[in-house]
This record gives sequence, C-alpha cells and structure tokens, in this order.
Amino acid sequence: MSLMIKILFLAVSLSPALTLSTWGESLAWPLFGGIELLFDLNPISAFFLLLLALGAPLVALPMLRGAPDRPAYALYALLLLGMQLLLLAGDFIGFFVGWEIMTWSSYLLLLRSSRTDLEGAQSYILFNLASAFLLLAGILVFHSLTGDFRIQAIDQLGGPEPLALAVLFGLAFLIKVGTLPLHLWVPRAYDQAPDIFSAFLSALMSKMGVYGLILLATLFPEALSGLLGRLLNGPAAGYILAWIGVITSIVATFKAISQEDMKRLLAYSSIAQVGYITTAIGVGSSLAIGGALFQALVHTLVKLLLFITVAGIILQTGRRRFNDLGHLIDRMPISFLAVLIGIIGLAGMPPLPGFAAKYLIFVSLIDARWLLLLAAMLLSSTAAFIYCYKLIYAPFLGHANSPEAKTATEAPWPYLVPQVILMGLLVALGIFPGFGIQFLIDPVLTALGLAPIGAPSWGELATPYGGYDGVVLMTVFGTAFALVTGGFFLLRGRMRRAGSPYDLSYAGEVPTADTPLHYGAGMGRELRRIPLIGWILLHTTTGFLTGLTRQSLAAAGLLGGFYGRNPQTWILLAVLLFALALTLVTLTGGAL
Amino acid sequence: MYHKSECEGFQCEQRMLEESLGQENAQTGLVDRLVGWLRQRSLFVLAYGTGCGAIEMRPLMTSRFDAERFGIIGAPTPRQADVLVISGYLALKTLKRVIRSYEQMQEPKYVIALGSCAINGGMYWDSYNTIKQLDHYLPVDMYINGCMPRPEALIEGFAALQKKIGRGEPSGFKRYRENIDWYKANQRRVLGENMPPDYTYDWYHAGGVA
Amino acid sequence: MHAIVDSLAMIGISYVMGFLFYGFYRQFNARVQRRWGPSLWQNFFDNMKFLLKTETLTHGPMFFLGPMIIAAGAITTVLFVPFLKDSDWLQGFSEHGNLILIIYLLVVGPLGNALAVGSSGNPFGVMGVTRGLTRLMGLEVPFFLGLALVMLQHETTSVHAIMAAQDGLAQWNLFTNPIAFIVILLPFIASQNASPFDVVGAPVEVYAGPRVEFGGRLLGLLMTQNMMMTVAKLVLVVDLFMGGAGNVPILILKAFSLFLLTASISLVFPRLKTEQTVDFFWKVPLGLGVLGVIATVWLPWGA
Amino acid sequence: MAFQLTPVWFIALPLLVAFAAPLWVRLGLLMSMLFATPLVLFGLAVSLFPAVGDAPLLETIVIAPPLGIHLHLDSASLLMVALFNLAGVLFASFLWLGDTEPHLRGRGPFVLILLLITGCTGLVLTGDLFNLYVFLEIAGVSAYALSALRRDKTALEAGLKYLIIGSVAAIFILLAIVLLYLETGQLNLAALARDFGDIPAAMQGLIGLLLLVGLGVKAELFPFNVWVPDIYRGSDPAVTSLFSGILVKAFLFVLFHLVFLLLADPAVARAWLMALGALTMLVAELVALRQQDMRRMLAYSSLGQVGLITLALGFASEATTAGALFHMVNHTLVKMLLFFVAALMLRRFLSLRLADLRGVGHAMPVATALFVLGSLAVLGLPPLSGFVSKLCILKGFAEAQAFWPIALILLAALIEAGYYFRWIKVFYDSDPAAPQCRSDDGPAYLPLVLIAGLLLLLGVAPFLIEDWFVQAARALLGRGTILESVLGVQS
Repeated sequence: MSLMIKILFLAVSLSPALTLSTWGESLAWPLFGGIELLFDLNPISAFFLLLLALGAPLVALPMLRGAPDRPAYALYALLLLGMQLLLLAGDFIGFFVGWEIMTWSSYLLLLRSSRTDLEGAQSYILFNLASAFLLLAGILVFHSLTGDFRIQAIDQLGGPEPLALAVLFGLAFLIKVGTLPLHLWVPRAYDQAPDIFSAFLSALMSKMGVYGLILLATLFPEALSGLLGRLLNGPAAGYILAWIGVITSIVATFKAISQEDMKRLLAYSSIAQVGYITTAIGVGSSLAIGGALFQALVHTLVKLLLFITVAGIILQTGRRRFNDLGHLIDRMPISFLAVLIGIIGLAGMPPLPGFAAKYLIFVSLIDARWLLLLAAMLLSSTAAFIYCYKLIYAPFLGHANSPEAKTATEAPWPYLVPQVILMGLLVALGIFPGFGIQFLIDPVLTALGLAPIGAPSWGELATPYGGYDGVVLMTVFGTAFALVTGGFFLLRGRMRRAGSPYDLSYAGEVPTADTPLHYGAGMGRELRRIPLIGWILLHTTTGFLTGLTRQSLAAAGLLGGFYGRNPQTWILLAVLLFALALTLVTLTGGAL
Repeated sequence: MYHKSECEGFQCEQRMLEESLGQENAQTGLVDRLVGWLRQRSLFVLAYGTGCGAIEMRPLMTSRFDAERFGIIGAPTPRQADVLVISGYLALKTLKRVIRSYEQMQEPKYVIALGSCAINGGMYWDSYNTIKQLDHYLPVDMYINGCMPRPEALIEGFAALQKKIGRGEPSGFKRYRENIDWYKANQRRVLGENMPPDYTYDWYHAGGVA
Repeated sequence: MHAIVDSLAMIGISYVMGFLFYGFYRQFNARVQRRWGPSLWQNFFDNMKFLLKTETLTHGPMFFLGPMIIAAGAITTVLFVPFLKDSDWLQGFSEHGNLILIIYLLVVGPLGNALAVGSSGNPFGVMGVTRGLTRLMGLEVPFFLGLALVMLQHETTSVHAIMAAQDGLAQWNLFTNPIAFIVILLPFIASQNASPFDVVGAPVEVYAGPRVEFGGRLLGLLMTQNMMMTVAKLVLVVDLFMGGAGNVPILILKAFSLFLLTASISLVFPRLKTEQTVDFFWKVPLGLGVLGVIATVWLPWGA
Repeated sequence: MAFQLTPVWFIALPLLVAFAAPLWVRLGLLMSMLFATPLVLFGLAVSLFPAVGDAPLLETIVIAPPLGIHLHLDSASLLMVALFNLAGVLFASFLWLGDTEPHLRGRGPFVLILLLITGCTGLVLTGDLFNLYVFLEIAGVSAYALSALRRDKTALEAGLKYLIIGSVAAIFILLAIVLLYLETGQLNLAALARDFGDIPAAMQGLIGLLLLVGLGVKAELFPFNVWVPDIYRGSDPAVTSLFSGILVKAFLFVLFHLVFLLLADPAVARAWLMALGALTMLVAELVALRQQDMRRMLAYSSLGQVGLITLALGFASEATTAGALFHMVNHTLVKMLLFFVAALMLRRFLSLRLADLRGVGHAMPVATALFVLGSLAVLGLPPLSGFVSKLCILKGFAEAQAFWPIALILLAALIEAGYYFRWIKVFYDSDPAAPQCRSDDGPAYLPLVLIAGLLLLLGVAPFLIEDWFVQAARALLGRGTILESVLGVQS
C-alpha cells in the first residue's frame, strides 16, 4: 500500500515533465462573466516549466524516504499543480490562481516541519499574500487599462497608470524573489521549512518571482525604457530595479557570511543570487536577460543540490549549526563532492556554468555602461566566496565537533541520487555553455522579442564582447591537473598521512579534543570590523515590521474596546449615533 | 689517573653516537651530490628561542650579519623548516615542545645545538629542570660552542652544516630513526608521563620500515 | 603539436621569469635594508629544496589535492594569458578565453587550495584563508572596476583585441586611460600578496596562514605555482596597459619595469591589517574608480 | 387541477411542518422532517429559477386592505430562498448525522429552526412593510430563543442580550414603518417606492436613518454591531452558523432591497453604505487579530465579510452586486463549515480557546483540514469559491475605475489572513502535550465534506450558476421592473 502511494507520488512529481513534453494546443476554461482562463505553453514558460520538471522529481525522491507522509504528498502535488497553472497561464487570472495555490499549499507544507514557529509561518504567508494581493491589484489596474485579462503588451505608456501597474507588479514579484527590504520572510521560511522542501522553496518557487519579473518585460516592451526614459545605455526604470537587486545581493551576502546555521546561510545566499537575476532583468538587454535566465537555471540546479545535500547532513547528524559539525569529508564523501560542486557553481567560478551566467551579466552591465553597478555586483559576488568557503569548511573540513559528527555515515540513496544527477548536470552545462544558450536561452529571448545570443558551438559562449570555450577550458585544466599530479608522484620521497587529526603545527603545543580548533561559525566574524560591513550587519528591518505588528495589534485592542459586554452601552451607542447622524443630516440640509 | 679502555654506562652510548656521527657515506652518487648541492643553498631555520642564545639569532638574521645571503632564512612553522636551532639551555617543559616540533619537521631535517648549555648543560649542569645533553634526546648535527657563540660563530656553524649537507652525508634524522627506542627511552626518563604524543613518528609503529 | 610546445614554453618562461623576478625582489629588498641579500637564484634553490624533500606529510586526500588544483589553476591561467602580440607563439589557449575569465581563473586555484587548508584542520590556516578571502573581497572591486574601464574603452573583453588596439606608445592604455591604471595598481600589488597587503600569510600573527600545514614537496608546488601566477598577472597587466610585447625580451623588459614599480611601492610601506586593507581599497582606489567612471561614462564628453 | 407552485409554499410549508411537531415526535420523524422540509423547498426553489428568470412571481393574499400578504418572488429573492433552504438542509443534516447534544434535537429547537428559516424566507419574499415587520419579529424571536437553547449561564445571557438589542432594533424599524405609513398611506413596497420621492427631504432623511440604524443593528454594520461577538460566543456554535449564515443575509438583503427600491437613485446612499461597509470590514478584521476564542474570532470574521458585502452592494453596479450576492452564498457556506468545525472541536475539547486547541491538527486531522479549507475560501484564495466572488466584486470596481475599495478589500483580506493563518499554525503546532489519539466520527463530517465540495465546485466552475447571480443582481437593482410588474398587476 505504502509502496503504491510512493510510486504514485513519484509519478505525480513527474507531471511537469509530462506536461512539458506532451503539451499540445492551448486550452481555455471559462470561469465566469467573460473571464476565460487560457492555458498555453510559450517558450518563456517552457523554460521555467523545464526548471520545474527538472526539480520536482529530484525533490520528491528524498521525500520518499521512510513512512509515506500522505498530507505532504498531497500538498506537494497541489503545489506542482499550482505552479504548472501559473506557468501555463496565458491570462492574468489563471496566473493569479496558480500563484495563490502555490502560496497556500507551500505554506501548509511549511507547517509540516516541527521547527516552524509562529513568527516564521506568519511572515511567510503574510508576505506572500501581500505579494499576491499586490499582484491582484496590478491585475485589476491592468484590466481597467486594457479591458482584458490576457497577458499582452500595453499599448499606451503615458500617464500614471502604467507606472502604477509597473510598481504594483514589481513589488509583488520583488516580494516573491525576496529583495531587500521585503526579504524578511525568506530566511525564516527557508530555515524552518522541512529540510527537503527548502530546496524546492529556494530553487523553484523563487523562480516564479523571476518568471513574473520577466513577464514585466513582456508587458512593457523595449524593456521598461518607455516608463522613465533611458539612462546611459539602459532603461532608467531598470536602473532602479538593478540597484535594488545589487543592494539586496550585497546585504544578503554579508548576512549570509555571519550566519551560524547551514540552512540560514543558504537562505541568505538565495536572496543574494536572486538579487543578481533582478539586476540583470533591470538591465533588460538581450545579454542581460540571457544572463538572468542562465543564472536562474544555474541557481535552480545549485540550490537543489546544496539544500538536498544539507538535508542529508542534517538527517545523518541531527545538527545544523556550523559549530556542531566538522570533518565529515571522510564519512560523507559524496555529499562533500556535492557541496563542492555546488559552491563552485554558487560562486560563479569557471568552469562551472555559474561563471557563464555571471559573464553574461557582467558583459551586459559593461554594454549598458553601468559600471558602478558592476563594481557593486562584483563586491557581492566576491564576498560570496567567504560564505561558500564557510559552507564547505565548517561541515566537511576541520575537526568533528559533536558526537554525531564523529559517527555519521553517508546520506541514504534517495538523497544521493538527486545529488549525483545534479552534479552531472552542472558539470555538463559548465563544459557546454553554448548548449544552454542555444537550446534553453535563445528560444526565450526570441519569444521576448530580443536578439538571440547564439553559440558557434556547444562548448562556446560567444558575445559581441568576446567569449570563452568551456571545452577547451576544461581540457586545459584537466590536463594540467593530471600532469601536475603525475609529475608530483615522479618525484622521490615518501608521502605519509598524519597519524592523528591533532598532528598540527601549533607552536609546539599538543592540541587535544578540548582545544578550539574548529573555526566554524566564527568565520567572518572579524568582518564586522570593516566599517561598511559592520554597519550592514548591525542594521535590520525586522524592527520596522515588529513595530508594524505591534501597532496593528494595539489598534485592534483599542477598537476591540467598542465591543463591550453591556447591552445598555450598545443601545446607548445606537441611539447616540442615530441622534448624531440625524443632527448632521438636518444641519447639512436634509439630503441623505 | 683512572683510565678505562672500555666504556661503561652511558659512556658507551656516547661513543656509539660519536662513531655514527663521523661515518663517511659510501653511496654518494652524482644525483645525491646534486641534490645535496641544491639543498645546502637553502636552509629554512626554525629558531627555537629556548634560552639566552636566542639573542644571537637576531643579529644573524638581520641586516648586520644577513644570513639570507647564505640562503638561510627563518621559517614560521616546523613543516617548512629544515634546521631546528636549539638556542641555549633547554628546560624540561620546553623539551617536550622541541621534540614535537622536531618530529613535525619534514625530512631531511637538521638540528643545530647552540651554546654550551645545549652541549653539556653549561652553567645549568646541576639544575633540576634542565637537560644536560641535548644529544640524548634529539640527534644533533652541528654543535656551535660558546657562551654565547657570536654571530660569526653561528655563520661558521651553518657553513659547516651546509658543507656537510652538500657532501650528502647522512644526518641526524637517520640516526633518530634508527635509534628511536633509545631516544624515546631517554626522553621518557626525563619527561615521565608527560611525553609528546607518538603519532608524529608513524614509522616507529611501522617497525622502522618507511 | 604546436599547442603542446607552445604551452610548455609558456610554462617554462613563466617559471624562469618567476624565480628570477623573485630573486631580484629579494636582493632589491636586501639592498633597501642595507644588506647584501641572497643570490638571484635563491628562489630556485628554495623551490628545488622543497621539491626534493624526502618526506611529505598530508592530512588526507583533499589536503593532497589542494596544491594540485592550485598548480593546475596557475598553469591554466598562464595558458590563457597571451604573452606576445601579433605572434603565433606564446599564445597558449588565450583565443578561447577573455579577460573576465582570466580574472576568475586567478582565484580558482587559491580557492581549491583553501579546501586543502581547511582539510588540514589547523585553525591558523583557516584564519589565513578567511583573511585572504576578505582581502580578495576588498581588492577585487577596484581591480575589476579599473579593468572594466578598459573593457568599456575598447568595448571588448578580449585581451587580444585590447592589446591590438594599443599600437604605439601613445596608444598605451597607461596613457589613454591613466585613471584605470592608477585604480588597479594597488589592488594589483595586493593580488600579488606583496607588502603592505601581505597580512594573509603573516608568519607571526597567523603562523604562516594558509601555508601553515604545508611542507615538503607540497610546499614546493605551492611556491612554483606562486611564481608562475605572479608572472601571469604581470603579463596580463602589460598586455592591458603597456601594449603587450612583440617578442620575449621586450616582454621581460616591460614586465620587469612594472615589477620594479610595484616592488618599489611595496618595499616602503608597513603591513596593514585585514580590515585596514579592505577599508583602504574601498575608500581610495574604489573612490578613484568611481571618479573615473563619472569622468568617463557619466559626464557628457565621456559618452 | 395542477398543483399551484406559488411563493407562499416557501413560507407555508415550514410553518405547517413546524406546528405539526408533536406528530413528528410521535412518528419518530423529527430529524428527518427537519431535513426533508428545507430539502423539498430547496428543490422547489431550484426548479423555479428558469421561470422566475423570465418574470417574477407575485402573490397577494388580502386580509383587510391595506393589510395583506404580498409576496414577491424575483430572481434575487429566489436566490436567497434557495440559499436559506440549502443552509437549512445542511444544518439539519449536521444535527441529524452529527449526534449533537440533546438540547439541539428536541421539539423546541425543531420548531425554532423551522421558524427561523420561515422568518428569513418571509423577509426576503415579502412585498410589503407590515409583513416585513412580522417576519422580522418571527425570525428575531426564534433567534433569541435559539441562542438561549443550552440553558446554561452564558447561553441565557446571550439570549437575553440578543432579545434586548433585537427589540431596540425592531423599535427603530417599526418607527420607520410608522413614519412611512403616515407620510404615504402605503405599506406595499412598490407603491411606497413610487411615492417615496414625494416625502419631504428632512423626513426622508429621518426615515432613512431610522431604517439604517434598525437594520444596521440587525445586519451587523459597524457602529451597531457591537453586540455580535457576545451573542455568537454565547450561543451554540452550530446555532451560530444559522445566525451568520441565514439571519444576517436576510437582513442585509432587506436593507439593500429597501435602499434600491425606495431611492430612485441609489447613488444617494452609496457614500453612506460604502463607508459603513468599509468601516465594518476594516474594524472587524482588525479586532479579530487579537481574539483568543474561536467563536469570537469567527464572529468578527463574519462581520468583516458582511462589511465587504455591504461595500460591494453599496456600490450598486451590476457586477459588484452579482459578486456580492455570490459572496453571500459563499459566506453562508463557509461560515456554516467553520462553525460546524468549531462545534465538533468544542465537543471534543470542551473549549475553543486558542491555547487549548494547540496541536488539534494531529488529533482531528479531517476537521482541521476542513477548517483550513474554509479559511482559504473565506480569504478568497483560489481555487475555492470565495476567490471567484471576490474577483467578481473587484473586477466590478476596477471596471468602474474605483480603486480605493479594491485597496481596502485587499488590505482587509491581508489582515484577515493574519489571524486565520495564526489559528491554522497553532492547529498544526507539534505540541507533545496535545492529544495524540486520532478520532474522526465519520457521519458527522458528511455535511461538512458536502460544503467543502460545493465550495470547490463553485470555485472551479462558477459558470454553472453564474446566470443566477447576474439575474438576481439585475432583479435587485431593477427598480423600474419591479415597480412596473407590481403596480401593473395591482392597478
């Protein structure tokens, strides 16, 4: 019975792939009053559906472990349904329906974790509903502008309405992707969600916000230039968006560095990575959108990989804080490799595809002549090395800091299979960036009305500003590595392995298990002494929202005073109000 | 005067050590000499400032006497060092650290005992907490006499050590390896239970095969 | 065949230039300190000594792989930097790469080695790595911004194209885009791990930092790659700002003059703390860079 | 001789069944009759939809002119009648299947419930003011008695309070009726509507205010709804579902029926009603944030929805009106579902306080899941029907370029989400102290699941009954049609 359920669940998780491969003509579902839900697959949604098709089964696989969690399976199926509706929607109502189903089903999935606290759950649902309602408001403005719900370009661009529309949609999607200062729900949700589900949240659901932002480009052709004019070589409205993205990624990167918990670090890193995408969408040129899509693809793969691996570590050790882990490299070698590949992708180092994405974005910034943005973005992408290093050092290297970390074994196969698949995909995409450009990115760009980037060959990434060849790079690096290693063994002399982890140069001292040798959570603490970073780490927007909550509760209490318990008061109130209104009406001339 | 042809007690050990010290290596081929020549040009020194002799290392390393012109330069950690300089008397507490540092150095490695305290205890010959003869605990390759030896003497000593290395002669680390039981017994005699851990010389457990 | 010979030549030239330059640096340093100093070949001896050590300690597979990765990274970097202009030789695979790729390749190796350092379990090493990454964060921003000004000037990321655009002395970017050169100069020194930005491996403070656990042949490999990497960076800057070089002697001359400039600067300043380094880079070179951007991009005559 | 299907059956049948209660007790058919009567009427109502769509059904039973019973069955009132009877069916089945407390299963409640339905049906069907007052009192009195059914302290207190405030409201309404009669000499609504314009403006204002206060109290609009939470808290949750599901809707309908009929141009009252609606909505949602008792929370949420409906109806455009009517239907269904869940939880845990319900999701998974579903519907999240009705309302506003109500509605929905999801979160808390034994008494969930199914069906395929609402909205707003049809028949 439970096996049947699991097989069924796995089949359901493959449904996005099925949709993607078998989708034929468009469907329409009349809702009411002339509102018709249109469902169609265009290249833009196909790209994001591909991400979903890729990610959904990989997240589902680890969920199969243990006794079947039927409510979670059902909610996951609903979530997939909602996201497919969202992506297939050809009109805004269908989009909104999918968006909302996704929101509440993911919220209920979030509650499946025992770590979710009230604050985290509330901030998740309220931020997301606020996003949804802003979206709905935008949709209604759109409707009043065009008299239609279909997703299409807006003809008239003058007047305040299109700007209001852009702001409403923009805010809605920016909340979803978690840009500053609307990001508060992200770290809490990613941290507290069930460990596997965090992968889904970060890798796939944040991409729906990205999809929305790209839809903005559909709504406002010429990439937002029409709204506020142009600045240097790019749209001025996009310049604001780009700065929002970059500041988000800078702040989130430093926050990530200061985290002491694996999942929170990954959460902040997600915010930062999606910040790059936001920036690129702000630039809006063909290169930039290509870079944004590539970054979305890479970030999906990387975050799936990292969150699944981290979930495996938490499963095996029961620990999640950097201080409690360490030296798992010998006991969890595949997980180590997975995190290694993951952070290389995250940091955007060649030869993995993260570099291709960064390259496109950098080049697009140079093309737009927005060099200050480029410098700011570089700051966050370089600072990202620190948290990447922390992420691999603290759990896998150094010294084991808890009994669990000393005895842990490799994660079970449902966790390892997705890891291996994702590692393979990342490496393959890194060697063949041109393949990704040609078959995944270019169709979307064409559909958006932008010039395709094109690729001379699968291995080559080519832009007007020059490019690079992934195959050559990988071959050279691999050959050099093989030659160096081989040559090293040709030299005479014996290699020996240290007999103990405590065989360290330690000023002649003999460290023991009690010596604080693991640098884990402390890494990056000294960054606080740098003025800018110290300032960033000291400030937070939590206070504002806490204050807002407190104020609204106070208002609730104040108003609640009306609802007394005494019938006399009720009557008095009614009569008094009646008298007052009567006086008013009489004074103003008797007209109602 | 009382003379005895046969040694007795620790004097035998002394002779044994002295004999092995002066032994010529028959197997110094061309490659070995080349390697030795390269090695002698570069000595990284772990200067263990155990006693007052350390004061003489400073002028040696700095502008006045400029040991760098001989390729002699300080190394921060034992992993990178070739030469361990024991500068002066050696308290028992320090001995433990010195032994650990020595064992953490990578072969080939050399020990220079600096000053009379390291040779025979010097003015601390009857102190309860210093060792008398460094040679009993670590294999010394070069003694530099004096109290204190001047930097010129130090340069002389280093030059002698470089010549020795250049000739490809076997050095103290081989002796340490071959007579590890003896050295460890000596160390244990003075350090008692307070021995440095033994994982730094894995070949000992491998039965001398490495 | 051509590629193999060419690659070996590039590796060889970068290594030889590397130890000679470093030897010169040490002697120059000594003369400034009124010492005699070691021979020009001292770095070669040191390197050979370590490569010929008979014992090498590792702390596990990752510890062993780190130096291999960093060396492979250095070789890859060298092979992606064109050494000569308008020549078939000493080009490596540079036509398959670009400037941004090279900038990222410069950090691939150190990050790989950082894994080895972490794997050793020595906290001093990890402290050094963190310092290194922090410094990288500081220096990379102005460094990249300066290079971006050059990329913008020539509207390409290809080193070949930038080199080709600087025909005569007057077209050197050093003279056509002096702000960019000034902006990158100090970060460039820091990227060479030279004083006053050498707090990463400070022997006394963090016990040699990232290299604390490396000894024997692994340390030798680290030294080798360091010398090659230095040359690669020098050649890159020569390509970008000094018009590249038509043949090897000119290349050596230009690289050497640049090296002399950086060495002279780094010899006379005391070491900065990490946060001072970062703060400095974010204030002075980055501020200059921002001014440069304003001057060349924002102001009307720039566009 | 064909059986005449006239509107009077909607009133007569439940009355007859109610007064024959002793017979049903004797036959042991009490519960089945309680179930069957509204079911039959619901079937009747549904079957009448096509006919009524063409032309409203009118019926006059003359007692002594001008007194008489004028019944006026148009699409709008038919929709309400169908809704009330559907609610009656659901309520009866919950009582029947749910093995509820004995005080809800006796002869007394049987009569009272049927009377309540009758009264509400009468309120929406009636065509003259006098009968309106009569039905108002029928519905009112049965409601007072129902709220005091449990006969413990809180229930009796609630009943008494309800009686007092209800009577005061009735006095206001009665005064208004008297004034109207004095001014025009008419009680027939259509005739009144014709003559209302001739009344002096000051008197119009007075009458309007009297009606507003009276019906405002009854229909739970903001400054006059301070009594609601206490009554809802004191009554049995199942009974409360009737108040929130039927009674309020009937009064809201009456209020707007009168407004749209009496005023030649409903825009006159628009500002007042929309302001009242918006205030009701915002204040109630805000106050609900702090509630610790589920019944009070649901009461405030109910007030919020009433505010939303008032806001939409007050705007008086066809789209918003249709949406508001749809929302009335949804809200009735949802609140019945939620109050039923509350009743089940109360029976299990003897408390509905937030702190006592921690971890209930593990003890009563089905009930909690239904609560979640209901919450989603009340918040207007797709694919449930609340979404469609809200969308309809919002679309109506957007088409009229009125954006401030949209902003307010969305803001209110956000606040509402704030407390509903707080409850849901607490329900699913993993509290080790929470009761772990899972028990779901099967048959009691049948009506709940039925409601859930309806909500889902209406959310996914609202076009099935879309025509009803559009016609109802037209009928409600079509003052001229009513005047013509009624007066044309009479003259």
